[in-house]
Amino acid sequence: MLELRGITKKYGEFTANDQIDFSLVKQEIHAIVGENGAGKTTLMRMLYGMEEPTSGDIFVHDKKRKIQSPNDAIGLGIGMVHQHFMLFPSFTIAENVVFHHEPRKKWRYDRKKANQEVEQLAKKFGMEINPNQKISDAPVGVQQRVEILKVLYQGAEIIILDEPTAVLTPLEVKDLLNSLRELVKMGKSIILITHKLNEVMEVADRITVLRDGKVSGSLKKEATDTEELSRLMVGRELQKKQLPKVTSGKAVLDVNQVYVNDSKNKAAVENISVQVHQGEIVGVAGVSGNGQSELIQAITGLVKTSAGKIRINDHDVTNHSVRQIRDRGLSHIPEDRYLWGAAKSASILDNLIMTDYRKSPLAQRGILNKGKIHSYVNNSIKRFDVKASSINTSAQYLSGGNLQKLIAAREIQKDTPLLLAAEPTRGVDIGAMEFIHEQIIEKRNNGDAVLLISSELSEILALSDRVLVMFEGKIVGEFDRENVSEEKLSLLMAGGTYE
Amino acid sequence: MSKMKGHISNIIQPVFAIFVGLAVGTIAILLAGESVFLTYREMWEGAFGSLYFLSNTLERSIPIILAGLGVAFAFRAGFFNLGAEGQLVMGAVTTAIVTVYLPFQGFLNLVISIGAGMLIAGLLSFFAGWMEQKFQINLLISTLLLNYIAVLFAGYLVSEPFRDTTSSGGVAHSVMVEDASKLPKLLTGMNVHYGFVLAIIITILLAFIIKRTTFGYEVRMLGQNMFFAQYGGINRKKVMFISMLISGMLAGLAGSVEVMGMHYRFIEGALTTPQFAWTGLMAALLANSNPVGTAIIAIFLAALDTGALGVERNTDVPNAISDIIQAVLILFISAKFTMAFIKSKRKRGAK
Amino acid sequence: MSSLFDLSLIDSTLRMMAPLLLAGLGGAICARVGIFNVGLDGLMLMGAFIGVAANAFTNNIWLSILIAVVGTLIFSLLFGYMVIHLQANMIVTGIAINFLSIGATTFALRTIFDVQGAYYNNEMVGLPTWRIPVIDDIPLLGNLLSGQSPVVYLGILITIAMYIFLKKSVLGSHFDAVGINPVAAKSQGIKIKKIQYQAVIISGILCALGGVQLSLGQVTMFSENMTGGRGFIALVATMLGQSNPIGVFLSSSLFGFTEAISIRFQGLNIPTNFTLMLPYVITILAMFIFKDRTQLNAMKNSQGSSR
Amino acid sequence: GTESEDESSNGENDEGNAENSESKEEAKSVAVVLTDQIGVNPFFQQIADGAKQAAEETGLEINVIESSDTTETKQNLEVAVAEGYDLILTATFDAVDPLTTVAEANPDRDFAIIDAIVDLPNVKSAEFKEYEASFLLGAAAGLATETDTVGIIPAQDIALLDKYIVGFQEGVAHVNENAEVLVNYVGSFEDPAKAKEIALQQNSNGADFIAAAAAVSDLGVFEAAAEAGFYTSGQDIDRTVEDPEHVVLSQLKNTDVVAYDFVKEYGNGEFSTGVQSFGLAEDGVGLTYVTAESESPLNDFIGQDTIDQVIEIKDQIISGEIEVKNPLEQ
Ligand SMILES: Nc1ncnc2c1ncn2[C@@H]1O[C@H](COP(=O)(O)OP(=O)(O)OP(=O)(O)O)[C@@H](O)[C@H]1O
Ligand SMILES: Nc1ncnc2c1ncn2[C@@H]1O[C@H](COP(=O)(O)OP(=O)(O)OP(=O)(O)O)[C@@H](O)[C@H]1O
Ligand SMILES: [Mg+2]
Ligand SMILES: [Mg+2]
Repeated sequence: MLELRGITKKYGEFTANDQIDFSLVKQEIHAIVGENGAGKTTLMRMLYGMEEPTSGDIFVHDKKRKIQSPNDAIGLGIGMVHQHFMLFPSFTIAENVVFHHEPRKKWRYDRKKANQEVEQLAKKFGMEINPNQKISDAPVGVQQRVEILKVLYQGAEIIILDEPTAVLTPLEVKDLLNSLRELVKMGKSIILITHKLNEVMEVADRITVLRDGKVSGSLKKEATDTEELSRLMVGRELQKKQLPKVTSGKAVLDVNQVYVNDSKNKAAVENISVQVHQGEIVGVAGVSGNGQSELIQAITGLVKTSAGKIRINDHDVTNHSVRQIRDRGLSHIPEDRYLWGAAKSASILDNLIMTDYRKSPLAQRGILNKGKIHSYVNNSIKRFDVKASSINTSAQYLSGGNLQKLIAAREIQKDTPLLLAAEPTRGVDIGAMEFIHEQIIEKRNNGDAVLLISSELSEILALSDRVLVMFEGKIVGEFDRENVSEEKLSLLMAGGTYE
Repeated sequence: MSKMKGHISNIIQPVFAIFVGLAVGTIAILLAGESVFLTYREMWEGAFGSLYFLSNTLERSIPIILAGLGVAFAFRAGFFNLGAEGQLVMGAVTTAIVTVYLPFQGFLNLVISIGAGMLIAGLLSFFAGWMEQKFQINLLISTLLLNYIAVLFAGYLVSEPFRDTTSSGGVAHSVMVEDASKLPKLLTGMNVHYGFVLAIIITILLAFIIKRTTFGYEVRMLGQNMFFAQYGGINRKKVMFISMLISGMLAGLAGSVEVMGMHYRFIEGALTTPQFAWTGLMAALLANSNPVGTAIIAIFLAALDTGALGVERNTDVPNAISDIIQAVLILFISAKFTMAFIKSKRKRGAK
Repeated sequence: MSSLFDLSLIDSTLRMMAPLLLAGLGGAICARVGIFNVGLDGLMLMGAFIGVAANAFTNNIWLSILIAVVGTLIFSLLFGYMVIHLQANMIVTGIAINFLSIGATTFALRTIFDVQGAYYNNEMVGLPTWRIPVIDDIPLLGNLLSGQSPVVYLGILITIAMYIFLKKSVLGSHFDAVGINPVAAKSQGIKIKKIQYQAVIISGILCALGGVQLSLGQVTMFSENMTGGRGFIALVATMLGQSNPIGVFLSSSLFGFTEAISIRFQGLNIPTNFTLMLPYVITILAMFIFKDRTQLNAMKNSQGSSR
Repeated sequence: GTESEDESSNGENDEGNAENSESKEEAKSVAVVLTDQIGVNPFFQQIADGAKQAAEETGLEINVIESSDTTETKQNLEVAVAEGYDLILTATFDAVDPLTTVAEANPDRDFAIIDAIVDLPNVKSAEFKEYEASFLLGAAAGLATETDTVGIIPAQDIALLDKYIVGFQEGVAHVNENAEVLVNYVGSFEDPAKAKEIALQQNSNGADFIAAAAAVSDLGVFEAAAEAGFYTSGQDIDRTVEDPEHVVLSQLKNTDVVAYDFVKEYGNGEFSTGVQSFGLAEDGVGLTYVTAESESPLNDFIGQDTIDQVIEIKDQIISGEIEVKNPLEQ
């Protein structure tokens, strides 16, 4: 169907893709894996006409093609679901799906027909959506489906998905992977980019591994396993981590019967109580959108609680300011690194000193100490292995994984008694994930308390001493490390009951 | 390497802009049937031809620099203050009234009356900030509308309660400032006054605050991503109020020093006709809200004004031509010419 | 006091709002595609001048309007080119466009007509006033609504047309899309620049009509800087109306109405400067009622979440 | 220090001015520094024309310099001093502060100002008694009105324009006790569209005569008159020529005469400083048909009867029988 020969892409001196050969046959799922910055997205952007290769050829249906714009790609039956959603929040689902291919009556937009067509299309591929819903009101999982429907609506035969599962909950992932299988059955061919090797092993027929812009392996699924794939991606063996037993001490965080309202003044968190002790990692599992965000924001002081008490080290911090709470000893890896966690246009340096800029030795009497700040920042990036050309480049030029390491560095190295880690490894490659996990465990081993909130079950299972499950703003289950399992969690997260 | 490239394009761009601006001006001058060379020479002479003309240029730049710094400061914190004009006028009228009614004259009078002007102007800008914070009133609209209200209110003050009744004058104006309380000239016989020194000091101070203080850091981060700033414990409300206050105070100072150092009274229209506030706004935007850059561009824009005066005096070229040249220069400086090529390539690559 | 509300008030309101409405709609269409057009005042002034100049030479009002529209359109392309192609700062460009048109019209006034200050000519025929057949016969309403310049009616029609265009047409939804998320629009093969140019051109046309209504509708002359900052009020109408044609219509009506009534307030014993303030004060008060709730979301979007 | 600086820089740079400085030794030179662009008000044009004519007749060099704000006016005055002009003529209140400073700093130079007073030994000032002419205009309006309602539309609510408004009101009251005078300000000197709107509004409230006193904005009032069919008047120069059907009177202010006189005196070596007042008696102000002929025929709305009565009032003012006070001094 599709073949790439010797594709090379250079950005100035830097080679993002180096002599890549790749092929896609009909009705297969071909996965591309690789670390952050390995060049996966760049390769796909060339296929989709958003970039032009420096050299190399693209063949579609055995004909050499020049793809110069997304329109060309769509014309050739290539559709792409981008790593970052390409949606219009104030448009309805149907409007997003049919965008630029709208059914019309002369110049008029036939919205009725659009709704019908989208509904039918969704039905055909077994996806459940309400075409009239606004994107801004739709959960992420639905938004993801909209992206796929969009591509299908355009009649794409070749569908590229760039990290489609990064923000999905386990159930949503399961749904998505099922849909992908369905699509293949119906004759589509799929290129799937992901960091998650278990997904790869579940659905892919073939796998291409990229490392540093080069193909480091191209394999059939049957002929490989996750260990081999990781090795090809990272270039070394990954270690299995274990949680050494630590005797937990007194409660550092005490959330007591807390209620929080959301922006529409509906109760988002109801009567939640959590305690996190010294030397303990408490994981909160749950499908995102079940009140975790509000809980995080209440603990960190970003929103007000409507009832209940929050204590840190026996100090009442309920409804205190963010600064007061942080000064009590909280550090916080936020769930959304671009919204909360960083200022994209600010330098790496400015991003790194956010939580400490007022304190000695970085500042004295309101004046920033340039020298101290420089050595502090340089140490942090070295210790946390943030890859950046200079500490003055702006954060937007860091890949997601590197930025996440930067945020983790800022929050973890502060040596606070309490860390609130929300989705600490979302969309990050296994190398970076392993690193961040190690840092979190080390913090726990030092006797600090960690509240981990994640929609990634494997992460919860790997790190937590204790697991709570949140559903519709309430805690619906609690497990010790010893008797927790993925099945139990999945069930509770989906609103089921477990005896 | 890329830094070098940056520096070169930083220089090429204004040079290119000036070249294009002058070329367009040439067409206009030819249309008016005048000597191009003579016109441009007069323009240069009028702006920098002698110490006297240089002093005029610097004098004119004072309110532009200060108003520009005001805009720049709020902008750094992420707030677009379009109200510099109203704040400038309120500062000026307050200063002009206070200086006359204070029971003593001299340096202290000068300081207090300028301080009062800054305070009132700061409060005006603060008010817009407060409305945005408390009632989500769009800052762009409110500051724009407050300009009209402030200008009319100042006009009312000097045409009714605080009118100068001693002179038979026409345009509404306040009573003349006493000699002892005037802001002195830098050089005798020259128009430039100590306001210029003040403007330069404030430029440097502001650059220092923004770059090297924790408050400056808070301002910058709030301006770049307010959610990140809040997450980091920065109090948006506080930083906003302070930066809007400072922004307004600087615009007010622009008006106050113009009163105490140049006109020696508040004359209706004398501060709005020359478009100080809008020119200052442009300086701030062209300089990306960098204080030193704002000051430099403000002086350049002032030079265009005083240069035009030279053209007007010594040639038959209509005054409007200099407006045209000025506008064209600004247009082309704001364009990212040399960058455009690099950028357009990069843009396609970036997400 | 009896003269505060009289029949001519609505008449007056319609006349005064028309230029604001047209330019405000021009601002709105730009805002829709993500362009903040501060140059409305300059574009309007340009339209006002070209209209009068063309009328002086052609003695044909309709041809003059056409020439004004085309001329202003070309001028607006300068704004478009700077902002869209050269990525110049929109606000700086807008202000520079305003300065440029003041300079250019003054200069042209002097070189073309050899006058300064104002050009007028008794022979010049401005826009006619139209009596609308049916409405005209209704006793009260006829007095109020009929007998305006065609541009006033056109303004109302354009409001409706733009509303339909944005809400009902495919192209209209593309305009919106470009404003909401240009990257996404581009990824779907939309030519963003083309759409932005279209919006700028439309705003040039609308501003030209607004200017023509001022210089050939309200009066029949051109005077230097005759827009007197109306473009900025139009900008306020754009923002207050949240770039929705109906909203722009309502906010420019509010402004036209308060301005008309503020003249009448001068009869009362209030200092004139305060009555002159009225439109601005009322507009600020109106903002307490019509809040722009989309702001925070827009800010969130611009920061772009990781997903 | 300033002057020498400038003179030296001047000497070395400028061929255009070299000829100028040469001629300085023979012919004397006059600079007319205006505070605004000539186009804003016919008033400035008149001054420039009057001065030019006198200069031509007496063989003086002359240069007219426009400014656009107070600061520019001051700088232009200073440059005019530095460039060695012998007489520097300026005008309007806007020039008072700048001229005071510059004239004080250059006591050996001659200055003149029209339409404002600067009380210095080296300055000659001319002030106008516009209120006397306004009184006549008001009287004419009061006599002619059929609705007993007249209007006046000044540019801005500023003291200067009281000279026009108060005189007008008093004039109306003098002849017609029942007449109401509507006063509405435009808020700007250059907004004809709004002026027109206001005029239409006054007309719909019954005014059949509306005096325009708003510079460029007057044109809007004239148009309203033509459209709605009421009568109006202009300012400064004879504006009846523009539309004799509707612009039926014009209040005159002979700045050209004064500028001409000042320059001529200077050319003839008869220049003396001090304040001169120009009222009806001095022929500095006036009203068409009453104190001066007009190209356009008298409109029937006014009628010769009214004119005759107003001429009588004029004589009474000149003789002191009727005293019109300066509203700014009340
Ligand atoms: N527009 C660009 N200009 C310069 N370099 C770029 C550009 N886009 C990508 N790169 C470089 O190309 C490399 C590959 O980027 P790409 O986005 O393809 O990585 P990726 O494999 O998709 O990573 P991730 O897993 O983080 O999505 C990056 O390391 C980056 O340095
Ligand atoms: N304009 C640019 N100039 C240079 N490099 C760039 C540019 N834009 C993007 N990059 C590079 O492209 C790479 C991928 O960037 P991107 O923001 O897509 O990361 P990401 O896909 O979000 O990462 P992740 O997959 O971990 O979420 C980064 O390494 C970044 O350095
Ligand atoms: Mg990627
Ligand atoms: Mg000028």
